[in-house]
This record gives sequence, structure tokens and C-alpha cells, in this order.
Amino acid sequence: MASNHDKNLFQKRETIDAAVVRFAGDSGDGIQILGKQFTQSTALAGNDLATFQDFPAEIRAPAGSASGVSAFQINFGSHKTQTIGDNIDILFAMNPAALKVNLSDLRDGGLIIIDENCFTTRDLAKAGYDVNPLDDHTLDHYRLMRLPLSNLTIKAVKTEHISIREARHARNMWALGLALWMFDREKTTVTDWIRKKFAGKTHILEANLTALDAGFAYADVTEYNANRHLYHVPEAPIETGLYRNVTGTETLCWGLVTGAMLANLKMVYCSYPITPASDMLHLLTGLGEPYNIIPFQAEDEIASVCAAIGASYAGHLGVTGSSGPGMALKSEAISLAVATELPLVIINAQRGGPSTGLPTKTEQADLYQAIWGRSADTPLVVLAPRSPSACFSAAIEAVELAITFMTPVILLTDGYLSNASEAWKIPDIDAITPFPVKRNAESLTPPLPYSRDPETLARPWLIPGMKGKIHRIGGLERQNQTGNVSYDPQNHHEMTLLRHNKIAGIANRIPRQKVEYGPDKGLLAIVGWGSTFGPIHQAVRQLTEQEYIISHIHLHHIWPLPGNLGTLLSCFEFILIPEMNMGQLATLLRSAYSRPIISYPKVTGQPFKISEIVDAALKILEK
Amino acid sequence: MASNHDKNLFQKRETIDAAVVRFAGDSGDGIQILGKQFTQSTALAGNDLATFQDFPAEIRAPAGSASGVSAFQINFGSHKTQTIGDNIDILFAMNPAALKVNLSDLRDGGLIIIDENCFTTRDLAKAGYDVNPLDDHTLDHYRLMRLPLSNLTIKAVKTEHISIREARHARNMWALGLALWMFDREKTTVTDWIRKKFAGKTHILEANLTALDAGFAYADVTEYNANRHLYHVPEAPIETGLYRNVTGTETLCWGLVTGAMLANLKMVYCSYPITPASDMLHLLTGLGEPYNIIPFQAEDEIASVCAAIGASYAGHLGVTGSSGPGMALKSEAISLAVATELPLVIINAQRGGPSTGLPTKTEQADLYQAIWGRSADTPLVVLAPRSPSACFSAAIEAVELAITFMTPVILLTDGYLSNASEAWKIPDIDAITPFPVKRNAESLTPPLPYSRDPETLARPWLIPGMKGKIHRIGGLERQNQTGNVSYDPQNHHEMTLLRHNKIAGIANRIPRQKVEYGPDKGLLAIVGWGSTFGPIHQAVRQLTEQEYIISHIHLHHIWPLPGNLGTLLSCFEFILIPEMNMGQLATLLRSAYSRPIISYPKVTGQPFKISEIVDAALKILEK
Amino acid sequence: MTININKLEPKDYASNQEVRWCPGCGDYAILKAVKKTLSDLELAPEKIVFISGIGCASRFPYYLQTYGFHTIHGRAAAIATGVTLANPALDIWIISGDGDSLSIGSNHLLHLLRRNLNLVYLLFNNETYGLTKGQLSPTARLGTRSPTSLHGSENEPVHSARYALGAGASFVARSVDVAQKHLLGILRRAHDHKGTALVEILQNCPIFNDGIFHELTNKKNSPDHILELHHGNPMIWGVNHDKGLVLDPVNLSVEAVTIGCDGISETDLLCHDEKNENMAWMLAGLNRRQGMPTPVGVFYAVNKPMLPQLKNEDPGKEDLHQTENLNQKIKKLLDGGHAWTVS
Amino acid sequence: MTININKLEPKDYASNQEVRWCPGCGDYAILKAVKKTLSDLELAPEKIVFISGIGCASRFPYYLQTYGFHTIHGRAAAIATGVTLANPALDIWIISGDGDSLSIGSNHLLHLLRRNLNLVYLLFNNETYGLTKGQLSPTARLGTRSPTSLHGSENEPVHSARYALGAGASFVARSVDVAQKHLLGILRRAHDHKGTALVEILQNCPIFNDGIFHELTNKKNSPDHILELHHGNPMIWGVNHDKGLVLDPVNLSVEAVTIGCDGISETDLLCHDEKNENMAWMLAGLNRRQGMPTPVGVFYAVNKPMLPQLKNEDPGKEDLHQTENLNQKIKKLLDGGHAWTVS
Ligand SMILES: Cc1ncc(C[n+]2csc(CCOP(=O)(O)OP(=O)(O)O)c2C)c(N)n1
Ligand SMILES: Cc1ncc(C[n+]2csc(CCOP(=O)(O)OP(=O)(O)O)c2C)c(N)n1
Ligand code: SF4
Ligand code: SF4
Ligand SMILES: [Mg+2]
Ligand SMILES: [Mg+2]
Repeated sequence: MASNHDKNLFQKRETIDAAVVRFAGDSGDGIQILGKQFTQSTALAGNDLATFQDFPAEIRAPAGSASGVSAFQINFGSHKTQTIGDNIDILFAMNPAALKVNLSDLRDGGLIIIDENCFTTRDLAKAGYDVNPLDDHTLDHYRLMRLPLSNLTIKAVKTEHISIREARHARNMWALGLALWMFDREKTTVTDWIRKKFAGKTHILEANLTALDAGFAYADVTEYNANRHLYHVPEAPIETGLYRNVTGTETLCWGLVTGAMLANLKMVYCSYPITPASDMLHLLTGLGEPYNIIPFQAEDEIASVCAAIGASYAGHLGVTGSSGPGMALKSEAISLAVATELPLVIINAQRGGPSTGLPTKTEQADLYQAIWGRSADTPLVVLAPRSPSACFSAAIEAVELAITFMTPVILLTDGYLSNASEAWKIPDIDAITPFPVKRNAESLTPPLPYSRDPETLARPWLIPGMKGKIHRIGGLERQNQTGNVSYDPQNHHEMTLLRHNKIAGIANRIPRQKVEYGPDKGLLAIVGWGSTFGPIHQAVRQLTEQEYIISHIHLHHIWPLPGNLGTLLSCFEFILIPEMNMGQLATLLRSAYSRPIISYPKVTGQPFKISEIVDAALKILEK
Repeated sequence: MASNHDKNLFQKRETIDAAVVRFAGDSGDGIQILGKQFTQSTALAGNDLATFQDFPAEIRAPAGSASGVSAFQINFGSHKTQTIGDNIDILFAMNPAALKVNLSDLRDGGLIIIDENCFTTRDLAKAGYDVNPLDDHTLDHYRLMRLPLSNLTIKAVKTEHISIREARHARNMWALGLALWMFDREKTTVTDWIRKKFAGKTHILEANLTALDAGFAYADVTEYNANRHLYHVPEAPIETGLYRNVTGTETLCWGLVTGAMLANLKMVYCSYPITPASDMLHLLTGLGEPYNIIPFQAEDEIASVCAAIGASYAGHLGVTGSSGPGMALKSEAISLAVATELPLVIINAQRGGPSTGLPTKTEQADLYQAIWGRSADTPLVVLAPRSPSACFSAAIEAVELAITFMTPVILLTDGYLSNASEAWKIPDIDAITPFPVKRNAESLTPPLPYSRDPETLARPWLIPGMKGKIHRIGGLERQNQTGNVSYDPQNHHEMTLLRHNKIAGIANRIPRQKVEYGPDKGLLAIVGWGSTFGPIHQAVRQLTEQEYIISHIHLHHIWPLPGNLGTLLSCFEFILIPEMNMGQLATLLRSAYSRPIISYPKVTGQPFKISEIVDAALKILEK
Repeated sequence: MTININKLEPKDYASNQEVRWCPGCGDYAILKAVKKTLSDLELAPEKIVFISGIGCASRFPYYLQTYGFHTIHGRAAAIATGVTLANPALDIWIISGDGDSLSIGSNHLLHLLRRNLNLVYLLFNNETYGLTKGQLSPTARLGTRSPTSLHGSENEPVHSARYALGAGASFVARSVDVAQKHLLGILRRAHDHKGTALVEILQNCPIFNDGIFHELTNKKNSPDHILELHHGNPMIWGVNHDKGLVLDPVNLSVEAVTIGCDGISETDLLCHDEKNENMAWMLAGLNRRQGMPTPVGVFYAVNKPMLPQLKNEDPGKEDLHQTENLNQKIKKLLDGGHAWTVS
Repeated sequence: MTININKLEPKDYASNQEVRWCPGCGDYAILKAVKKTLSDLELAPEKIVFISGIGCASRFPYYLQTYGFHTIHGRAAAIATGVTLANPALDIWIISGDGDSLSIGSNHLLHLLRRNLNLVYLLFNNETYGLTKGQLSPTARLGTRSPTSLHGSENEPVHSARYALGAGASFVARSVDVAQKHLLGILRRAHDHKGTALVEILQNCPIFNDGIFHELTNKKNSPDHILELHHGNPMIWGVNHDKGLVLDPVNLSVEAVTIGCDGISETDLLCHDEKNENMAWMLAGLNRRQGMPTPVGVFYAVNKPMLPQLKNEDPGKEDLHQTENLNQKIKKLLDGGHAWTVS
């Protein structure tokens, strides 16, 4: 897609390979909308991209304060983009607090665009600035673009129907207009969206359109420094296909819907609100009946997992979703699902902990809990998708494993995956082989609830309503085959082994672990899991470009681990595991393969930077 | 203590080294009382001993059925006794079901004493016998003593004030009398006990005394085979001191009381009934205020741990106790205690799982949950006493660690430890150094709730009521030092590390791990933890006597592991870990030391037999 | 919800599992009444599900030849909620003890009652924790001694009926284990009710709490202590059928009177009105008051909004793909009107 | 429980932490009233503890210069129970939202009320989940739209006052965030009560549920919608002070009348009696009924058995060894009369 702003052809656009832009402002400033619209237009411009949102923990922290800053970051470029970018190239700071909080992430020489109308003494004080940073040497290392953004917006937008306050609210559209211009974009997708969104509210609609135009035009027509900041980012060489921007929350939910459909099941989605899992409940509630979803907001997390178990017991697909503290509450009931061998899909959108911790920040610290966080021996399946795109297929896989092996499956996502977005190639549903639940259990002889499929070791899913299959299940240890209560010592040992072997056996039915990038053996493999994929991958690429020999292995199957993983790891002298926790996967792999592993923990509530991983790898490579 | 039944000196007593006796009958038969009284007299006779109770899961399963059988086993001898004995020498089977359920544990040639009045067609049917085992070849390998025990009791006891039913109830005392005679014991402790227990109920009291005498006299005066079954077990060479018989439940509770006293704290014991933890609640409730205990039966496990946290927050010692499923429910709140760094003692009396599992059976399968069963990174201390005696000091240690390091401490016991009894040398309380909580926090400058003792990394225990220390705490991540809410990324990393290092540092403040028995290095070390001590120890002794070179290492500090453990383990070529779970300690040690370990799981709800461990060790030793 | 089959006898609803309660336990009588009710209602066994928590009472499902799920302590209501959402065509019964329902599980009971799902909830109240050996139950009356209340309990118990009314229940009833005829009537009423029907069954635990309901069960003078509620009828009780309830409008309370004394006749008495929540409330508090009878029967029965019963078919029979092109629908969802083509 | 100090002003009870609620949130007004109450009661800040769960409301303790514990979702009551057991000499306040109290936390609320520990419980009812962005709350009225009830909620909400009465509460009151004077009066009454004092405070959430209490808070016609309860006074409301409540003894219900119509005069009206549980029950249900006002004030206040307050001293001051020889006592315990000597 080429630029077609003819009258400005004389303005020179710098062609750049990629850019990291962060929009930041008060949580009331509409920053997320700004970011999302910019993202949409970026995608349509053919760039690959990744985004990340950063919210304050308070619903609405005091306006203008550091704690109230909301930010949206996008990394886009003409090549495959797998992280949100280590350092920002361009920072839109809509108030002093936004500047203060985000400045340290700006690269040297980066561009700052500020609304100078907001740098009043009062606003500066709220942000915690003693001296106006525009006046001292704070910004010496950066390029600064001061704009009277509020005033320009108000001037453009104010009519008799629009109050000054309302007019000022359109600042985000003014800034978006400017950003679109800077990156050589069409306005049409945004104007379409505004028309749809504010349909019926004529004045607001007009105000937003006007502000967008004004911002766009400002750069277009004024000469004020604008030509210093005009960029063109060529299209990325992307595989052909149908694409759309998605967050992990969306793909995960759609994956569940698709998985249930492929299994010929309705999904009963039972949850209790908790950040960042609530959005799944909202999304699935919105889809509702037409998609064979029965959404249920329970009274707490215990009730939500129990209702999901009840739904699976009754023969539909019980799914529950939560985050760390809620997962802890669910653990007793998950034990029941393991003991009774009922299918259950559990989504854990991990966040910063322990306890309430940092609810709006990301972390990967619930791996221990997922694998080991229940009383007694309760093996189950744990999966961890690496990206928003991967959430879709992971959800389908979770459904299939749950019903094939009659087991709970825990899907570990995190705050980053939930909110981050990327361009997703929409898969062809028709190409996925359905796995409908076989309900012809009528023919099984004998109809024993704890008889087993010799291949999977799964028991049959006999459900209430079936004639001739009447039986009782429960949490007391049950007799092999019949399922009747049994206190027999040998039977308990046997059943414990059966439950163990059933899950262990999955190791050989999942794909072999492959090396993501780099050679199959060598000095150093960086092993990651879940959402750290992007930064690890880019780090390994960079190092490879620098001619280091290094590999990237990324785990998706956390439990059971792929059958060949031990052998694969033994082909590397060093294993480095960067994780957003104190070293949980490292513990798991040490315990599974009795081999030394170098753990690189980062527990800041923020994703890894590429450079951090590069540095950590270099320490080993250059030893 | 020598026998002084003069008139029977002509009867020859066989002197034996040790004996394993199991009393078994219907749960209504008073078997546990029988066992306990026999145990008391055994202890007074100077033997070392260990006992174990086996209850049905139902309060009262159908009389006469296999599921209703209750048993009490005692192993006693003239040497140190550390297990309940692999095989039974003498089985008292008060009904056919008791015979059926227990026969397989009787050694070849063992003695069976039965009440032949109970082998009616009806009773046999209830027990599931098609043919009377007294009539076929079932008992060919054993010695059988048939007694009309019911009739003998009724005949002896029945008066106008005692109904036949009541009279028959005294069967257990008749059997006890017989057992006392067989092992050359005094009746006095039992008669004293009967007099106390039934004081005021003259007829019942008389009936019991009479039955006891009758049983005793029967053996004494009749010649019916009795001289074939007279034993004398010489005193064990026991360290001098004051002794008493204790169960793990008792010693643990007393240890808590003592620990709180040494800390100058009251204890608020908060619990919700669950087998086998309920007995602690009963016992501590019984002690109550005079012992500075505030007992609290909460509405559920969540409330009980929360109340304990509240009590610690307010400045007394919060303690909570439960079993697996209840522990799962507590995990969210334990995270809060870790995050806020409050002292808390948590007792987990493990039982068979998963889910409701086998509530009255023993298991060691909550190790994973104790160390890893919470959301996010939540390090805390885990201890596991090895025997009823060890529970006492472990409880004191738990209190001291909790208040010294401002941390939750989990104490893992199990169904076996809770109910098993042994002869305990009562420790000298005055010899234990007190560790009173220092309340002079008034003088700390600055009075910051998250400042730290440089040595322990513990924060000060500032409690409501203190002037000048007012502060707020909570589950959101808090700023180092001040404790104010902080969303700062670096601070979160730092606080996570501090919490981690505080617990990790304990590794070097606990005693170095020593080898329990055998050389400090060699081919094979058997590593155990918790209640498997006895059978492992005896197995290692036996093998050593057979001139194998083998060592026993027994872990008490499960987390953090003792600082020297890694080095110690590296001195052995093979490590064998027998556990009553699927290999949880094995996983932990592999993950901690990246070294291979041979796991020997047993998940039958029953303790290991010595022979099982011997066999497992031989497989390695003879390779 | 019921279909006609060759009528099954009560014994046909018994499973092949040995019943394992203590001799004399009130649970036996309740089991008998439930089997009779299933038979009377001619319910198809495979359409019935009994869901319980943990406790002596909660072993109940094992003994019935129906589907059964013995779950975890306090969560039967939550699990039954999921079962109902997934397959409302089932005939769902919850079995739970007083500890299970009103100690650990009360939050779920509250929300079940509020949501008013279509099922029957039998609360076996023996005022003790049977299975764990007799600790203090939340329903145990003031002064109850137990291993956890050695000197007698010091707090008012939870009164199930009051709790249920406070939670917004649409049907609240009470019966007694050994009062078979009464119990059968109540079970039928409960089953007929549309919405959640809570039935408190006073149940004797001969082991840990023997005889606490003796006043209500002994043949001789129980009529002096029980008030049988009948919609529309005056509230009368007593061995001589001469005691009654009247309203004291000044003190806004109900009071006991004797017919024939102080000029009181039957027409002065309050008539029971199942649809009156204020009357239900007053009656639910009666048993706490000296000299007042314990009411049994239906305290309250009204229609309230129910958590909508989705038109689910039996999951075992359904083919979701038959009715529509699901693939097509999902394709549309994934596209969402926001997609673009890279070519 | 209060000691005299140099009187502190309301502002002296403010912590140095920035208050972080949305502009216009009703929580600000409640914070103001609480600080004023602490000052009026002359409470020593170091003797006060505020304990909260999780939610916007539960951030409250951070903003007070008293001890404070921001715990976990739904468990404030349970943690406060432990605090009270350990040190009843403290002045304990629980702060909790409607979701915190009546969704995840209702089991603890039930048992707290039943145990009747001596503390104040402020339930901020904004009929929504503020902190997690506006999902359906259990107190949200029928038909409420939210991200989890797109077409309007389909079940009767939990009515806090009714729930509390059903749970056996000894003190139940209601006030409104912006009704400062009324709120101050209620807070003082609650603090004076011996036992658990539950105060429901209707609180506006301008972000997710703006104006749901508008009827009760707008200056113009709120008197037509609010009934202020005063013990012993007839129940009258209305802009013209002419509406009243009477008892309909036949239907056992309270009904609204207009003074001056149908010969009704003030003396015909029901007088409020805080000690009457039946009246409390009827009043607690009023707001659900068309044309009825929402009562505010003290619904119910009686003395009930309290979980015994142990004679604990301040744990910070105690030396347990001073009063008796504890070692001796424990030695006796360990011996227990069952010991024997091996020599
Ligand atoms: C999470 C959990 N906590 C505690 C228990 C132990 N437990 C089993 S049943 C029960 C209470 C039984 O009382 P009730 O519900 O009244 O039933 P009953 O036995 O009297 O019929 C308890 C505390 C458990 N199984 N699980
Ligand atoms: C165990 C757990 N579940 C869920 C959450 C998420 N959560 C936090 S506050 C809240 C509800 C808030 O509603 P309310 O109690 O009414 O308080 P408000 O914010 O309205 O003041 C929820 C669901 C959590 N923090 N912990
Ligand atoms: S303990 Fe009580 S309730 Fe339980 S089975 Fe025995 S008699 Fe019944
Ligand atoms: S979301 Fe609502 S309740 Fe929460 S702070 Fe904002 S206005 Fe107040
Ligand atoms: Mg009970
Ligand atoms: Mg709320």
C-alpha cells in the first residue's frame, strides 16, 4: 500500500524498518481506544505487529497522578514482529504523569510528543514533578515535539452543542490523526469505526471526526517540524491469507467455542470475575446461546469450578477460568475431577502474585500450582500457549485432550497474552478434523464406569439420562472397573497408578518437542514456555546473526512433558531458562531430567526485553 | 519386672524377643480400648513398643461386615521398636469378618484366637464367608485357639442388673484379661482404669472387672492349651527417665502448647473438623484457657486459616490444622500470610487421596501441595516429624521458626503418626531455652513494618495496639520498608527476592543433615521423610546385620532442605526413596540437586513393611 | 419431567450397595421415604440424579439405583447447579447434612435458593457432625455439649428455615425422619414445586445426638410439641387439639392460646398462608420460643423467577451439527468483519 | 473500649496515602463520615483496626491513620474473627463491598453474625462489582444489565437486611453515602452496640452504576422514597409528611396509607420497634415492593449471646509467665498421671 497524499509528496518520508510507539495518558484519556485504532490501521497497512496494554490497578486512580497512567504500546514493522519492543521510538505523553512514568523506556534520541497545555503547575505537581521537565535538562537526550494539543482540539471541535470538556475529550482522536499522518496511513478505517461507534450521537460523532481530521491535517498542512517526523514502514512479507488483529483473550475464547463444536458439545463456561480472566467471561457471555455457550457467573471460584464439573458430569463441556488466587480456591474441586476422571478445561490467566499481588501485571508464577497444587497425587494435563495466535489451537487441543482422556486440562495464559494483540492468520475451520464425543456407550459391555479404553486408559463418559448405565461416582477411592467405593489397599495403589499412567501416557501422543530455531544440539539452548516466546526468539535470532551458535526450544506441553524432551535437552551443554517467576520451569525440568539448568528469573510484572535475554545468553556463550 | 504369678510357676513361659499382636473385631466391640489398655500395661512391663489403629471409614458400618472391622496392632519387644511390625504373631479375631480381613497379615504358624460363638451362619454370611473357615483348610497354616468367648463372658458377668447384651459387651475385657495373662502382665493398671472410667456406674464397673478377671483366670486355671501360648518378653534396655505412651496427635498438641509458652504467646487454634486432624481440635479444646489456648471451630477451612492469620496479625500465635482437602482450601489465604509475612503454624495430617480418598488411611502425598501448592512464588517452611515422639519437638521448632522468620510453617504429619503410639521419654521442659517474642519494637527506628532484621531478613512483628507503629498491610505488593502499596516493577522483583532469600537462608540455620545409620558415603542410601522412619530404619539395620553396606538418611526439614544435603547425597552412588505417594520427595530432591534418584512409591493407605524396603534395597545392592 | 414406565416398586430404586449407616440412624427412614416417593411419582431411574456433599447424610446417593454423585464437602449445591445448567431435563435432588449445608456450604445454598433452579434440596438436620464424630454443628441449639463445645455451645444456631427465607427461597418446608406419612407428603410437594424446594428433615443420630427430637417423635405427647401446617387451615395443635396461634397485632407477634380459654374459639386463630412471607418468617422462629410448638409442613411456597431453564436437550442425544451449519457460524465469528486479506 | 486522649480531628485519622477512588465515588463520603465518627468517639488510633476484603470499598483501610489489614476477597469477616479472638480490646471495623460480603464471603458473614462478635461491619452496597469493572452483583436488582447480564439479570437479588436477619444478626441498619448526618448517627449507634453491628451503606458508583440510588439522594423528592426509622415513633414519610405504614392483620402485611385519607390519622400508624424481629423482617422487605419507601435507620437492635470475649490483655503488653508458673503446668500436662519411670 503506497502513500497517496499527493499534495504532500514534497514532504520527505523516511523509510524505516520498524517502530515502537507508546501512547500514554491518564486512564480517562481514551488511550486504549487510540491504541487499538492505530493498531487496526497498522495491520491494514500490511505491517506485522504486536501490542501491549498497561492499566493502572485502580478503576480510576486520581486524574493526573502517576498511578493513573494508562499506556498502549505497539511494535510494528516490515518483518516478523514477536515482541512489543524493548525500547520506545515514539512516546505520546498526554500529560506530565505519562511522561514521568514512561520516559525511562524511551530510547536515546527517541521522539516525545506532548500536550503542552497539560504542563500546568498543578498537573506537574500531581505527577510529582518539582520542576517542569520541559524547562530543565530532563529531555536533553530526546527529540521533543510540543503541541498545544488540548487547545488545538478544543478550537477544532467546540460548537454550541459540544462543551469545552466534551471537546477536550476528543484529544485522543486528534493525536490519532497526527499518528496516522506520521506513518502514512489511511484514515478510513478509523472514520468508519467512529461512525459506527457513535451512531445516533451526532454531536459526539462529529466531534470525533473533526478532531481526527484536525490532527491529520495539522501535520499535513503546518510545517511545524512535521517533516522531521514522517515515516514510512514498508509492508512485512506476510504469508497470504485472511488476517485480523486479535488478543489472547479473544483467540482463547474462540478456540474453546470451536473445540466444543468439534466435539459436538455445548460449553458451560463457569467463572467468577477476576482480573485478567474476567474478559473471557464477558466475551463468552456476549457470544452466548447462538454459539452453544451457557455462560454462568457463579458466586465464587469454588462454585464456578464445581458448576463446570457438574456440567461435565451431565455430559456437556465444563470450562472454568480464573487467575492465581481463584485457582487456589479451585484446587480442592479439581482434585475431585481428577479422582472421578471427568473432563474439565481450566484456564488460568496468570497475574502478579503472591496473594492479590499485582492484579493488572503479568507473571508466569502459577506453574507450580498447576502441576503440583493439589492434595495427594493428582496428575492432570497442563498446556501453555506462546502467543495470542497460539491460544486458539491450544484451546481446541485442551478440549480434545480433556474428553479423550477424561481429565482436567489446565491452560496457562497470562496478563500479557490476555491483553496483547497481534495480527492473526485466521485458520480454516473446515480443515480441522472434528473429534465428536462418542455417545454409543450404550453398546459397551459391560457398562462399567471405571472400565478403560486400553489405548488411552480413559474411562467411558457415561452420563445421566443413559438407560442401562446407571452408576454412582464420588470422591472416595473407587473400585477399579465398577467404581463402587473401595477401601481396599491394593485397589488404591492400582487406581493411583492408573491415574498416573493415563496422564503419563499422553507424553507419547502429543507432538515430539522440536527446536524452534537453531541447531538440534550444541552449547546452549534457551528453553522457554508460554508468553516469553517473542523476546526469546528475537534474542536467539539476534545472537545467531552475530554468529553465535544457540538454539531456542519452546515448551507448549508443560505436563506431561513431550516424550523426547529429555533426550533433546541432553544434546546441549547448557540450558538457560528465562521465566517471569523465580524459576518454576527450571525446577520442573531439573526434577524430570535430573540435569543442571541455569535459571533466569524476572519478576517485575513486565515481559522480558530482548536485550535482557541476549545479555544473559552472552554470559554463558562468552564464558 | 518379673512375673509373680506364683501358683502358675509350673506353667512354662516361652521367653521371646518381641511380638506383634493385633486385636480385631467389629467397630462396636471396643477393640481400640482393648488395644490401648494392653499397650499401657506393655509399657509398664518395660518393653519398647509401637502401635497402630485401623478404623473403618464409616462411623458404624453394618455390624459384622468386612467394612466394619476395626483393628489395633501393637509391636513390642525387648529392643528398640520402630515399626508396628510387618507380620502378626497373634491375631485376636472377635468375629468372622475380623478374621477374614486380617488373616493375610498373619505370619505362617501364627496364633489365631477366635470367639467361636460368633461363627454362626449369619455372621459368616455377613463377613462374606461361604464356608466356615474353621471347617475347611483356610487356617491350616496357623495355630488356632477356639474359645466360646461370648458365652464365657456372659456366664461370668450376667447378673440381675446386667442384661445379656450388656454382659456380652464386656467381651473386650475378657479378651484383655486373657492377653494380659498370656504375656505375663499385671492387671492393676487396667483395674485402676476401669474403676476411674466407670465410677458411678456400679454395675458396668463390676461387669468389666469381672470379665477381666474371668479372662485372666481362664488362662490361669484351665489347662486348655493355655500352656502352649505363654510368653515372656523381657524388658527392653531403655534409656532411664520418665516415660509415657503417646500418640502423635498428643505430642504435637503438647508441643504447640509448649512452643507458645516458650514464645510467651497465647495460641489461637483455629480448625474445622476433618479426619485425622479433628483430634487435635478436640485435644486443644479440652486443654483450653488454662493452657493459654483459645480454641476456635470455624465454619470452614478457609475461615479457620483466616482466623489464625487474624490472630497472628493481632499478636498471638495463630495455628490451624487440617488434612489434604482442607489444606487445598487454605492455600489462597496461606499466600496472604506469605505475602504479608505473618507468623502462622499449619498442621497437615495427611490422609489417603486424591479428593475425599481414603479418609481413615495414611499417606504422604501432600508434600507437593505443601511446598508448591499456591499461586505465584510463595516460599515457606515445611517440616515433617518422623514419629509420635518427634512431633513434640517439631511443633516447638515450628513455632520458633514462624515467629523468628515471620513466616508460615507447614508441619506434615499423617494418619499413621496421628494415631500410632509409642513410649515417649518425657523431655525436661526446663532444659529448653525459651524464645520469647521481643515486643520492644517501640525502640526500633524507623518503625517501618517492612524493614528487616539483617540476619534473618524477618520484618518486625508490629501489632495493633502499639503506639507510634500504626501502619497498614495487605495482599497487594508492598513497598520495601514502608509496606505501602507499590506497583513499581523493580520493587516487586526485589520483594519477591527478599521473600525467597529469607526462607532460603533458613537452610543454614537449621541443623546439618546427618546420616541416621550407616556410613557417610557408599553405594546406597535410603532417604526417607516423615513417618516412614521406622520401617526404613529397621530395614537398614537388618541389611547391615547381613553385612550389606547401606545408610539411612531421614529428612525432617523438607523446605528449605538442609544446606549440606546436596553434598551428602553426592557421596552415595544410589539414592532410594520409599514414600507413601507416587514419588514426591524424589521429585523434590531431583529438582534441588539435579541428580538421579530411585523412587519406591507405595500408595495403599498402609505403612511400609520392613521386608518391602529390604527387598527394594536388595534389588539395588545385588545388581 | 416424569415419564410413564412400567411402574417400579420402592425396592427397585435400591442400588446393590450395602447400606452403611449406624443401626437406628434416622437416615434409613429418609431413604425409605425417598424410594417410596420415586416410585409413587413413577420417575424413570435413569433420569434421576442424586447429588450430595460429604457427611453421613451425603452417602445417600450410593444406596439408590439412580445416577448419583457424592461430591465434596459443602459443594453439592454448586455441582448440582452445573448439572442443571447442562441438562435441565434431569430430575435433580440434592442431599446434604446440616454441617455440609450451613457451615462450609452456606454460600452456595444462598445462591442456589436465590437463583431458584428447579430441583429438590433435602437438608438432613441431625444438629451434629455425624461423620467426623459429633462436633458442634451450626444448627445445634444453645448449650449443646460436644468435643468442641465442652461447656455447652454459646451461640444461637442457624435456623435453617429462617436462613432460607432470608436467602429468598421460594419453597421452605420441614419434616421429621420417622414421620413417614408426613415426609412422603412433603417430598411430593417439594418435587412438584417449580424452583428450588428446600426441605429440612429433622433426623436422629443415635450415636452422637440421640433423642434431640424425642419431643417431636415420641408417640405419647408429640402432638403437644408439633404444629402441622396446612395451607388455609387454622393453626392448631396439642394432644387435645386445643392449642392455637393468634396474632398479637400490637406487639406484632404470634402467641399461643388455648381454645376455650379467655373466650378464644377456633375462628380467632391464624390460618396458615403458604404464600405469606411474613407468616413464614414468624413460624420459622417459633421453635426457639418457650412453650411454642415446632412447625412442620410447608412454611412457604410461591413462584419466583427461576434461573432460566435453557432449552437443552439431553446431551447424550444431541447432535449440534444437525440443526445448523456451526462451521459457518464460527467462520463468521473469526472473521468478525475486521479481517483483511494479504495476498 | 475507648480511652480519652487529646481530642483528634477527623483529618488526624487520615493516613498519608493518596485516596484512589474515581471522582464522585460514594466511598469518599463514607470515608469522611467514618473519620468524623472516630473523632467524635475520641478513639485512640492505635487501638483501632480496619479489616477489609478486596474491592474498591476494601481499599478503605489504606486511607485511615489506624491499623489496617486489606486481606483477600470475601474473607474479611473470618480474619476479623481471629483478630477479635486474640485481642478483643481492639476497636474492630470491617469494610466490605456487596460482592465481597454477599457473593464470595456470605458464609463468613453468616457465622460472624451468628457468633455476634463485638465489632462493626460496614457493607458498602453499590450493587455492582466496582473493582473488576461492573459485573453483576448479588445485590443488583432484577433486570440489571452488566457485562455478565446483557439482557438484564433474571434473579431476585440478595437483600442484605433480610439476609442478616435470617442469619440471626443482633443489629441491622441501613444508611446512604451522601446522607452524612444520618450516616454519622448510624455509625455511632453501630459502634455503641454490643455484638456485631451490620450497617448497609447504599453507595453510588458513578462509573458502573451511576444514579441507582438517585431516588433516595436527590434533594427534591427523596422524602417520597425514604422512610427514616426511629425507635418508638410512627412510621411516616413523604414530602408532605403524610404517608404512613399500617398493619393489615388479616393479610399479615404492612401497607402504605395516606394520613387524612380514609379516616387515617397518625395514631393508626405502626410505631417502629427496633426490638421486634417481625417488624424488622417486614421493613427489610419493603424496598422490593411497588410504591413502598426504602427504610433507612436501625431495623433491629437487641442483645444476643456473644461469642465470649476472653479476658485477653493486649498481646503486646502481656507476660504470660508473670502470673503463673507455666513450666510447672506443662510438666504436669506431659506427665498426665500416666507416666512411669525407667531407672
Ligand atoms: C473440605 C472438607 N472439610 C472437612 C471435611 C470433613 N467432614 C466430612 S463430613 C463433615 C461434616 C458432617 O456433618 P453434616 O454435614 O451435618 O453431615 P452428617 O454426617 O451429620 O450427616 C466434615 C466436617 C471434609 N470431608 N472435607
Ligand atoms: C479470590 C478472588 N476472586 C476474585 C477476585 C476479583 N475481585 C476483586 S474485587 C471483586 C468484587 C468487587 O465487588 P464488591 O465487593 O462489590 O466491591 P466494590 O469494588 O464494588 O466496592 C472481585 C470479584 C479476587 N481479588 N480474589
Ligand atoms: S453417626 Fe449418626 S448420622 Fe452418622 S450414620 Fe451414625 S447415627 Fe447416622
Ligand atoms: S469503580 Fe465505582 S465503586 Fe469503584 S472507585 Fe470507581 S466509582 Fe467508586
Ligand atoms: Mg449433621
Ligand atoms: Mg460493590
